[in-house]
Amino acid sequence: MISISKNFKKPGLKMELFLFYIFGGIAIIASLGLVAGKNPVHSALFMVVVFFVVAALFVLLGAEFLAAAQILVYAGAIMVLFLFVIMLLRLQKEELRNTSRHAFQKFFGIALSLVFAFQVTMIFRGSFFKGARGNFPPDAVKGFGGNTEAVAAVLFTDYLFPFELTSAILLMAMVGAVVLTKKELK
Amino acid sequence: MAETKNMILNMGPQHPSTHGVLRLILELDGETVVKLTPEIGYLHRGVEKLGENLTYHQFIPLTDREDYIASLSNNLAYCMTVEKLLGLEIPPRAMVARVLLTELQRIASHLIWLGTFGLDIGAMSLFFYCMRERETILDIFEACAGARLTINYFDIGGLRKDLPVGFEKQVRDFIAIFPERMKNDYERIFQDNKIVRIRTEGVGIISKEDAIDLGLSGPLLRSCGVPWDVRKSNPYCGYENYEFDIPTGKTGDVFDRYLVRMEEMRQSLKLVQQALDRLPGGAFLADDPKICLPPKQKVMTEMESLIHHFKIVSEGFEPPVAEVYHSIETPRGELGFYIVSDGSNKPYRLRFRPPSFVNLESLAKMAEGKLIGDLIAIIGALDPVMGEVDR
Amino acid sequence: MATQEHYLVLSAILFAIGAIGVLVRRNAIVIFMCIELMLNAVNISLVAFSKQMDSMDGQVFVFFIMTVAAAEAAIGLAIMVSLFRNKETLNVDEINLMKW
Amino acid sequence: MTEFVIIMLVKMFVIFGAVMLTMTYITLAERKILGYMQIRPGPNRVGPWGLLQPIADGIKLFLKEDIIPDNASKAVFVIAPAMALIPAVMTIAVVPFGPEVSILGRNVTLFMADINIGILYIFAVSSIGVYGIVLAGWSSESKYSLLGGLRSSAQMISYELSMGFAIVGVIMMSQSLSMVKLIEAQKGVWFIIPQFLGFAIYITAAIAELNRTPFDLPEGESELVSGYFTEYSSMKYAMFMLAEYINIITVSGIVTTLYLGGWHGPVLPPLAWFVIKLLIVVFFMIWVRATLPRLRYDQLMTLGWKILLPASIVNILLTAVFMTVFG
Repeated sequence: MISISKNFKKPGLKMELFLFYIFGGIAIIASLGLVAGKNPVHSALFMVVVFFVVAALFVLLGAEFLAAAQILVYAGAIMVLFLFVIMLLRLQKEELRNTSRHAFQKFFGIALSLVFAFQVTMIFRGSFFKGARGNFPPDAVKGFGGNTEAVAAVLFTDYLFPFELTSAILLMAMVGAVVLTKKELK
Repeated sequence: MAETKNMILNMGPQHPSTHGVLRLILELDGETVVKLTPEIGYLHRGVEKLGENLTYHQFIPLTDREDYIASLSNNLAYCMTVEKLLGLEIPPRAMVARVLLTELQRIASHLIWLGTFGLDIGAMSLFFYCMRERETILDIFEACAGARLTINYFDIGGLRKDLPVGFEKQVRDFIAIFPERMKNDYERIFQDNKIVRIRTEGVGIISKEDAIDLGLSGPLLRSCGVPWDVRKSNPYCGYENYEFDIPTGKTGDVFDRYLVRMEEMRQSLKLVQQALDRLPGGAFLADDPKICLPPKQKVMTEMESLIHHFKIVSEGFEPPVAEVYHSIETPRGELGFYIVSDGSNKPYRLRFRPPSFVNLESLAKMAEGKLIGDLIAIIGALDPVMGEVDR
Repeated sequence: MATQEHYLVLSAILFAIGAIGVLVRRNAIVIFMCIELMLNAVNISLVAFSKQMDSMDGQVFVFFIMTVAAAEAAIGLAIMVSLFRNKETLNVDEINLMKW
Repeated sequence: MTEFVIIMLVKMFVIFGAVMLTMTYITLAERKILGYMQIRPGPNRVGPWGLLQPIADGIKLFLKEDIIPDNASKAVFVIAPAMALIPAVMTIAVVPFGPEVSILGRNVTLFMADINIGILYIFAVSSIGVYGIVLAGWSSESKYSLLGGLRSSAQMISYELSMGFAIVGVIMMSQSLSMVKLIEAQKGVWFIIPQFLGFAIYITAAIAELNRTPFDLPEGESELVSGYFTEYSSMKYAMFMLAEYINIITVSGIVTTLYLGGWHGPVLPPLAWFVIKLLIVVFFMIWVRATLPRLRYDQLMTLGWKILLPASIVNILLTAVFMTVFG
């Protein structure tokens, strides 16, 4: 166990790494629980844990606005939608019938994903990203008055058109959802 | 297309808002009530069968337990039917006292209805104000008969005992405070409240024709605009020489029922006032020795009264062979008694015509297609008493 | 200091677990959740890059991903509800006829 | 560094203790005030004027048998009350009870944390409150609680929207999300005056979020036999009550910060002002409970979507016009 008191002399740096390992660990365990969970509601709850931990990671990375938005949008709305549907359709535990021709698929799926994960980690080993620096170093962000203001500055100037586009997407989604689930009014 | 089948929900018999032990089997599609089948009989005590083995005097206390919220009206209905059977004349003091007390009972019953109706749609504090007024009325009943709920004060031929000393003063005090309490306590808290309006207006509407077809009676019928009241149509007990009017609603929704009952309370108060003014002295019980119990000091002193007392108490009396039906206007509607006597001291057949039982049939017609929240408000406005429904 | 590698490795692992879930699980809703998990993994790496490269574009991008994910979740769940109404099941194996 | 940690710990215990204490006595205050509004005295048996009543309730609920229905999914059934309580307590961290004050020589801020996304944090955490109710409704495997759970989650989600838009008006006036800066911006005029429409919307939506009358449909006694926590007993039931009352305090705290000028006030020390305003808002919520009846489910939805939401958007428009005109 890392002896916290010894490293405490340099506050912040070691602490952040320590926190990162905690949150990373929780994230991985929760997502494994999500994938392996039998009951859909249990996997939904693990999903909420993942969202919270990712929000915590955003805070570690200095993106407070996104952390709050993450909790608000993902954990607060989307997951409630999932729970709603699970409750409405009264889904029961998944009975694990080992249909013969699918066993191979299960093994193959896992193997493929692990190979993919291994390759990706290999690429990042020597992180050689030295590309052109953006114009928002940490002190510039403080100049703006914090992360939220910085995001707003960029969002409403350079990305104004996509921002308006998202409102169109959301409208379409709403209309689509209503049309799909509307029962014919007898 | 696999239709997600409706959810069958079982409301009652011990559900907090079904006014006693009424069980409703609801078929729900989401929030709306698709099909509603009331189930009754949880409070069935076989009173009519009991009636056949009790003498006419012994049966009076049972009538209190029918519509236990307005027990005096039940007594009045039963006693008047038996008097009609016997063709017995009752003294004027008893007539006026009966009118006065049944009108007070109507106010008390409407007050309980108002309090519980408020609770049904969520207004908590109205209940306590209604109960405060009801207490004053119950004190008057307790002074007369000693009991508050099952009062059993009327007897065949008049009253069991004379009105107590200080009765007029108690009633006069009540008459003085009640109108002001009604205006600024009930109406200010309840009626002027916006949410009450949207919860009750346009809810549980029943048309005039349906109401008449279903045979509804009482405030339920009058709220649809049918000005039918037994006290006016075939007056009994001297109602013809009191002047009061019959409040009627227009659309027949829950809010109209509320308005009709509130107006009825004011009319009853007017009646109590008039009855109190013309309360004559004199005998409170007819003096037919075969039927009415003689007064105590006569029984102690005269041999003849002792024999009459003993005969009435042990065997009762033998009315002529006949069948008779008489109905009066209780707070819930027209309560009728149908008695067939075969000349013996016990009736051959004794039949109730309770208003709540008939009114309950309209629940399905009013509530189907509505939401659960409306169903509760409709049951509240119907004001069924399960003792009366199940007998 | 938690360098960028740490974040990218973490997001790769989460992405892989999401992929496993999508490939292996048979319940449509759980698959849908795994897709959301994969989206989250991408979000982490984007924000990590935004910090590394000192530019806000990464975070704005994550903002857009969130709105699209919300829209997609709404539509996906609507499809699943109507699917369930027609086929009484959400087991992916049994949903193999193009017309029902 | 260690001194910082000690101050933080002390602050944490003091604030948490104060909130828990006021919470217990708000339960008593609610029953007493309701009683007096209904011409009855309210609890006065346990202790003088019923002051020990909350302790008696606590012990009673603690000793009651803890029943878990057999076909309920145990894990979720147990987690649900905790999930209802956690967001309620988390928002306390950000409510600013008082300004910088020097105690024992060190200047200490009378609030836990002043994060620069203050209001957004509150809004995000309060959106988690739905989980406790939804899971409680689902996991107790009974028709009544399922119906209650579905209703309340739909209600909370629809009122969250109008609450959010109402807050936007305030943020526009104060140009910052952090709660402390927001209070400073109200030094001159409290936001309730320019933002009265926003205040009205926010209070209605807040009462709906708390599932209190006239929006207490989920546990509408008369309809669903007490909604989602029908199957809960003893300590788990107490936790739902706890969550509701702590939520009342935090929501009142937020209302005082957003609209009633936080700790600004002429004579009394700032902390006293904050507490007085908070108690006034709590009294208002109790008063509403005594007078208003319950809304029907579809009326509730129409009010939420068709009246409050457009009104809050209009409010944002008005604030924008107001600010551009008056600078």
